[in-house]
Amino acid sequence: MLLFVARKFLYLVPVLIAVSLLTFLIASLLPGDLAYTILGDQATPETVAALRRDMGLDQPIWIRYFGWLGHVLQGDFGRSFRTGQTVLQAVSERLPISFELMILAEIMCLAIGIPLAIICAARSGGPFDRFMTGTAFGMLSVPTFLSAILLIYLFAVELRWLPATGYVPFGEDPAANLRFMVLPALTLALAEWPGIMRVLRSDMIATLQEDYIALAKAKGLKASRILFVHALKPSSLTLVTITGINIGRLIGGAVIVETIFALPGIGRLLVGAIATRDLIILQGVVLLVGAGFVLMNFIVDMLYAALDPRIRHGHA
Amino acid sequence: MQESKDSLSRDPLLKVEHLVVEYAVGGHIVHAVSDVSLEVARGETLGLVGESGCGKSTLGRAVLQLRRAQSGRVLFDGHDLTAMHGDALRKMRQRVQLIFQDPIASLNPRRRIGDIVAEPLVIAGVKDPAKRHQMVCDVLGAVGLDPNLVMGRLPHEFSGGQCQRICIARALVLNPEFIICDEPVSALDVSIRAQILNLLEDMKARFGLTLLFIAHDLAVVKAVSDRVAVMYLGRLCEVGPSEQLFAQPAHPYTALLLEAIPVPDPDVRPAESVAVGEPPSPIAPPSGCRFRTRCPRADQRCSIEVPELREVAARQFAACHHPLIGAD
Amino acid sequence: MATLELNIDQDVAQAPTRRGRRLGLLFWIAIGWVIFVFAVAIFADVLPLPSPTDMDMLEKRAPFSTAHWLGTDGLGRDELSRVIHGARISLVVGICAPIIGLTLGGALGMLAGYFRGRFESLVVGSMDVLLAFPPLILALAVTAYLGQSILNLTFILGVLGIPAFMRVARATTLTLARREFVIAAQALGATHARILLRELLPNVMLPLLAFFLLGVAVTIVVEGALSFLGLGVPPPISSWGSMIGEGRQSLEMAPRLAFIPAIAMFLTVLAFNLIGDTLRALTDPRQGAL
Amino acid sequence: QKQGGSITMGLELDISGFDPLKVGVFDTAAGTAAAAIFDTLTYLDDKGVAQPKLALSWTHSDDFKTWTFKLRPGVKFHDGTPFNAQAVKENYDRQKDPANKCRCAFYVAFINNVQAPDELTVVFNLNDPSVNLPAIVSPPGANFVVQSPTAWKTKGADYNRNPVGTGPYIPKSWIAGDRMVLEKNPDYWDKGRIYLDRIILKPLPDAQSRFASLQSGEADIVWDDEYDADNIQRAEKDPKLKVHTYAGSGAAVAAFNTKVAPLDDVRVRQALVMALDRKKMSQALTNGLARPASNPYGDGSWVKCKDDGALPYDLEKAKALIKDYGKPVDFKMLFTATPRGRAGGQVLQQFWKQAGANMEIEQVDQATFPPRAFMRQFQVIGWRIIDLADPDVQMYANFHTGSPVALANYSNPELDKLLEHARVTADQGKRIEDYCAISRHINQQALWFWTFQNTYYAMSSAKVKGLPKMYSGVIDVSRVWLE
Amino acid sequence: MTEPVLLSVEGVAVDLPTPRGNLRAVDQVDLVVGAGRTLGIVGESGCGKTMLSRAILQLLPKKAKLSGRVMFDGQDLVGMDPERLRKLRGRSLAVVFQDPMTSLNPVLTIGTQLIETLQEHLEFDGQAAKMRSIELLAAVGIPAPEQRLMQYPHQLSGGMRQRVAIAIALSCEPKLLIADEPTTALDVTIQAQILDLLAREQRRRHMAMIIITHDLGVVAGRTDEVAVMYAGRVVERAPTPDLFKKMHMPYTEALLAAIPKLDTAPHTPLPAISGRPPDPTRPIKGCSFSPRCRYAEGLCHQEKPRLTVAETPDHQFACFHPILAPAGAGV
Ligand SMILES: Nc1ncnc2c1ncn2[C@@H]1O[C@H](COP(=O)(O)OP(=O)(O)OP(=O)(O)O)[C@@H](O)[C@H]1O
Ligand SMILES: Nc1ncnc2c1ncn2[C@@H]1O[C@H](COP(=O)(O)OP(=O)(O)OP(=O)(O)O)[C@@H](O)[C@H]1O
Ligand SMILES: [Mg+2]
Ligand SMILES: [Mg+2]
Repeated sequence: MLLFVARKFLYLVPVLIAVSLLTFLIASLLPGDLAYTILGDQATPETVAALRRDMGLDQPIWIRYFGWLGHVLQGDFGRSFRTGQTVLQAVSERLPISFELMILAEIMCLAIGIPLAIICAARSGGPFDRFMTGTAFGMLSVPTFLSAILLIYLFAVELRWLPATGYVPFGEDPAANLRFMVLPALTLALAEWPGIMRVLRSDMIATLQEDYIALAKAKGLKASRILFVHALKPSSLTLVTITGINIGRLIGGAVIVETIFALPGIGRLLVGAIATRDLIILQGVVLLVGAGFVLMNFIVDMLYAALDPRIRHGHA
Repeated sequence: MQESKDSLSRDPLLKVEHLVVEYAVGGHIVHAVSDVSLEVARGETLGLVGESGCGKSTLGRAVLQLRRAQSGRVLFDGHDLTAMHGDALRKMRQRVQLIFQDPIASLNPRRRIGDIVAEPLVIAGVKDPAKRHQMVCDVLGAVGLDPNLVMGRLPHEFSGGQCQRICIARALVLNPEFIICDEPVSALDVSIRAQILNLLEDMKARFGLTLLFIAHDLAVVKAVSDRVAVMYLGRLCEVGPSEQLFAQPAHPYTALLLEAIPVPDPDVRPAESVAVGEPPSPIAPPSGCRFRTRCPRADQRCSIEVPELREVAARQFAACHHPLIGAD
Repeated sequence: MATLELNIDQDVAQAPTRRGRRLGLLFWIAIGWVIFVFAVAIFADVLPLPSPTDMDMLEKRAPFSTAHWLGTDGLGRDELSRVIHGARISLVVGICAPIIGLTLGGALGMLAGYFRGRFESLVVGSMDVLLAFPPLILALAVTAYLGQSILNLTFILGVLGIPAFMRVARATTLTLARREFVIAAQALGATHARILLRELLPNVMLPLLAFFLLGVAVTIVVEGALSFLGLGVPPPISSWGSMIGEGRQSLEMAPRLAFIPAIAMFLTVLAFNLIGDTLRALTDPRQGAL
Repeated sequence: QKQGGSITMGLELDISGFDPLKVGVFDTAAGTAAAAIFDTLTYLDDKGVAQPKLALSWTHSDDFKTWTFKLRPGVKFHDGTPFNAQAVKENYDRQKDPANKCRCAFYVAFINNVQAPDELTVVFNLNDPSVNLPAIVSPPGANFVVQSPTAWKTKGADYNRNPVGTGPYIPKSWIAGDRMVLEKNPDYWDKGRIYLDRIILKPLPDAQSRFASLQSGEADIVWDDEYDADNIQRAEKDPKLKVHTYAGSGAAVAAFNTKVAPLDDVRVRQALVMALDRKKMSQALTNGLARPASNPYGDGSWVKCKDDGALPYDLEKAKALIKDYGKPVDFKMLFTATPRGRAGGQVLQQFWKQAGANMEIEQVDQATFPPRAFMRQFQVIGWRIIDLADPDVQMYANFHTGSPVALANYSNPELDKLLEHARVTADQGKRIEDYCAISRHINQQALWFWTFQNTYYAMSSAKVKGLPKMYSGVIDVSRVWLE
Repeated sequence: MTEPVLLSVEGVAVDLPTPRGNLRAVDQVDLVVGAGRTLGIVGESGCGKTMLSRAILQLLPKKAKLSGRVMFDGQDLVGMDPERLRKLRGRSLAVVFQDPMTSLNPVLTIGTQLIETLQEHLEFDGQAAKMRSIELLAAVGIPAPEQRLMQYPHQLSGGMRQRVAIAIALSCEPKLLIADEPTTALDVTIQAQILDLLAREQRRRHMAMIIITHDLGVVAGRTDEVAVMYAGRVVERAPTPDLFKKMHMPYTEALLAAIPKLDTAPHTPLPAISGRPPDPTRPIKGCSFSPRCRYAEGLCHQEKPRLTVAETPDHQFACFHPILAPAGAGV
């Protein structure tokens, strides 16, 4: 077990280095840099050159990269030239929000997707199944930027049940925090449950044809026990993979939802950093988000083992 | 078939020497084949029996170098296959063919029968399509399939028995000298099984093939083999001419196997089974004689000393400290 | 050899079945819709439609009329014509991007699943890098560096799809490579290339194609999200996704501007998946063997 | 005028900070916060006349080159540092110090130096005469708010996000990207006219959800612009909401790069300008809200011209000019990759297509835009003339030969002379003449063209009262009250 | 037959709609099982043995259509209220499937799978159920049962898994146990052990049993009565000794003859049955074995033979040309 964890952590290192190198390369190749952002309409070739010299932007890319890497290895992720915030500050302010958003979204998505998948699988081919398949694709075709505003109009403007935008830290007022998070999380969940449902449904259908399900029926077990105990667990491996990838992506990728609901999450930080070519922030965020992704993969692996004892015992 | 028995000592076509094959699985080592030596003479059929998982398929594959052996040698017609690689090995493989247990699984579900059977020809470099076509037609006809009806279809349109015929046709199309049949009838039904066994016998008579016939059904093995080898947990227990071995098993395991076979005769009430316990795992095989944990005759010596294969009766060899026949 | 005669003629004569009937009406409706969408997209220029870019600035958001069947959009352009021209972009991007993923991801996945070992670790590792790398940065970077065009957009979406296709191809190859027909080919002395191309590819292709059809649906939707972030195709032609984004601004005044392209998208996505599901069921050898 | 309560304001952008050395100039979002945290020496009343704030009175030399301000006594910064002439001087010195390379320095370049002869007297020595200095120093932008010297010295890099001023509100908490909470300053020198206990500033980047937040009561007042015309017009009809607007000076503009074909030909440029029907354009883009512009100054400016030389909308003439040019007119125009940029681009494209010119829209992100402009890597580029109390700074920079932002790449001695003359003249009437002549020159040569005048919008719930005019587009909520 | 009738299957037919048309998997089958007796069902692969057993258990695929009656202990299982049926299954009517690898849930421990049945039907509490499970595992010959309870199926060998499956089936002391090819996936040595175990438990509990297999060797030694199936129909039914000695169906004869025997010499050609079973979606007019039958003639191709009584009422067959002095008898 310990070995397993250790191996995973060793794996994290090259992946993160590759991710950071890629980011550095891409960001450095982009036209325009931080000097232009800082100088704004005062940017002349001379002032830009001077500022670049001051900030060390004129050094060759690998020197800058290794300089940055050296600092990171000492735990120093740097400080934004633009806002003066340190990367760790910026990320620690925003990560909890993205994290909460994605956890809530995944919970909602699973709460919608799993029961529907089970019902559809249990009655595959029936009218309910067909209807849900249609609905799922319908939901898939409503982009988040549309569903978000529809939800706001419905729940915030018309019904006044939930706030339209904004955020309260969880520590400050948990109830209010949840009220603010419901709509954004629901928006994400609406976009994602169709995928979850489709995947779980087809896995469930396959599982329900297994001999051991027939045996469970022959044992006279209740339908609910068969579906939720005997069938759900073995069908959920793909589900776990998909959920893992989703979470990994959502940590850094929920920009649209964060923008519309004015949530100060990582996604907006990232887009802001790119828009201002704030390489230090960008690098730090990408590195941490990448680590989060690899960590998610790791958790998925652990979940696999928890779900399927065959994997736990090394029988692939 | 008299002459093939005589040829035995003269001209071994295949010689396996001290072959060891292991798999690494999740940090453990599966001792699939441990120190197995055997010979197959030209024109002979050697039957190989043993329980599921005792390493028969592994041995068969190791002969063709589909699974590289940890140690030991495989000599085919005097050439050491274990030392061969790349093109040389590919050339040798064309002289040896393999027929698998599950006929449907061993045919690519997305290729047409005509292509599948012609595949060995393409690989062997038969360039002329017309010639290939002719050869495929001939061999399909030989296994009792109508080429015109069969060639354009996909495997799933055929029954298990037909698929096995197609596999046999594929194995025969290059006129190999040696065929390894890895449980070619286990997946088939009783009624079709007989057809295939008859076909194999027929092909052998027609083309003078040498066969290594792997199965776990003793009756089936006996029906086709000149000699039979019995394996248990990766080791060879007993080798001998079929009739002799079946009439007078020397190794307690062979005897146990023979006893356990249900006889389709209502008057023969089956004896309560004698064997104790489950077969041990090939990950941690018992020391000494591997059968000792289930052997009624086992004693101290069996757990210490690995029994060597030795002749217990005329041309019958057993690896047992306490064989059922022959002087101890 | 009485036992050898097999009544093949009889068996085979029985085998062919009326495939048409088991496809079902829904499948043909889906095929019909896809053909229809493709046809209008291809022939958009010769159809008797108003120009999708000509604005009637004083007639913006006009309701349905004989002049403008689906009304006009927020800048007074003919909505029907824009939906049809939008289909071009959505279809081109939606099909070409997954093709990139399919070919590159599929090839990598097959090689990784077949050769295993260090090569596999390398491929899987680099795919993890691609997955761990925020996709938005790639999109922003490519558009900022190379500019906005259908080509670049397709490229971005294609690259982002590679890991998923790789996974599918690798997983399938891993199970297939252990199947006996592959070992049989090795036993026959086939080269690696031959095994990959003749034995594995036809089998890997099917799950990949099914995934491809799902990919088409997802790409059409994701393209919309990129358009919303200003990373989509350059104006004046819009994809369905960017039309939804534009329509969103007048959701209260004229909800149809957002919903007409959304419905077009929905029907197309649904049709692709119906076709995918049916084809998968149809070409599954197990089903045929029943 | 009720005491107490709090309001939430929805801004468009994230505030990136308040240290001029870091952020250069404040955008409208930072301006709103700055108006509450900081004070300036003066403020503009509803008639646009400068009134005392931190300065109690002012005098000027006859040549308008030296201005002396008497400061309000007894004022303290939030951190307890006393406010005095030295503090004011240090603020300007810091911005002007070449070692600091503040991009804010450009806007105070006309100030030669600032002196603090005694505790409560500040003297501004200018390079050129300025009749308008008290108005010029009124906006709560990076240059003119007075920040606490102790704070920036002790806090260093952290000062940017921990501003300290003398203003009516003190920052309590600030989560980047989310909200800034400002609490009433109990020791404010003018507490009697400060009503709210708390102001919360939130960036709500999406226009639709920003408006929804106003409707649902999440926000009490929100920033807006005319591109969100549907919502503005809905708010106008809604009795629960109120729309505030201010017609400022300046305009949205576009510059031709006169050095590259086909725009090096004046006929082409004129044709392109004459092909534009700004009324229709306003209708299409802003439901008619936007006010067409024919010169760079706008209705809010004191520069009013009888003849600004604007080219009329004349499609036939435009076609003729392009035909006259003889070669195909194909070019690209640079826009920001935003929905507004795209919409505007498509409308221009449409007009020019009718005149026979082919414009391709090139969208680039915010960070690429300035370098493309300054390296003149464009054919046509969208730009903006911001709302300043005096046109000099911008006009000189935008059109004088050799200026980095003279985007048209155009050099003409006559134009240069007019710009220089307007800069050193003290007489307002003469300056107006100069600026009108400048406008005529630009319009006739079609160097730049103006689309819409700057108009600023805010929408609030009807209970928000006392919002002052949005000079320079800054929505100053520090003195509003709730009813 | 002296024992009271426990199960009687009357005119059961199973139709499966497939893309290729309707598939009649079981065709008008009548069977009777007395309490405490063992019935063997033999027939080649695909002849409908499993479908018949599932029809008895009411566990057919959803789309399958079932007709006829299945009287169990005086009640008709067909169309029975699902809740009552559920209470009967596992309690009085138990089953062991063919493949021990696939019939146990891979992600649940042996213990869970055993205990849940006990809790469901006998309302045992946790502790009692656990004790009982240990007893059961011990009864089917699994060493160290306490530890096995915590293990997962994949940690057990095939033989042990099948024993667990048997323990589950026996847990509520059923009146009828259906064993659908319980040893096909196992080795001969293990097979013998499992069959012994089943016989022992049957004697102990006086339970009726249906053993489904295609191994005639298994049938010979382990059953009281045999039903031979071909293409969905029962073509011959007899007490076991009668069937082997005095078979009347050419199919039974051919089946017996095609099996290689240990006592024949190597390389003896086997009398194989030519051809292959008919496609169940395309019913053959007349006797379904007629295309492969060496005795077949005119009538056989025209009309389906009905089950007719032979010498004793227990022995029935469906053939127009029964073998009167069976050639392959007494092998
Ligand atoms: N690819 C593999 N990886 C790991 N272990 C394997 C592999 N193939 C076989 N084994 C193990 O090696 C041992 C021998 O297997 P092998 O397939 O040779 O047996 P067999 O005698 O052919 O069995 P069967 O009769 O079931 O075909 C078994 O314990 C099996 O689990
Ligand atoms: N789910 C299903 N859908 C359609 N047809 C089926 C299904 N299951 C079985 N069949 C068909 O029903 C017929 C009878 O199958 P059944 O499983 O009862 O045979 P069996 O005698 O048990 O064979 P085996 O010895 O292989 O287990 C076969 O033709 C089979 O193809
Ligand atoms: Mg094997
Ligand atoms: Mg069966």
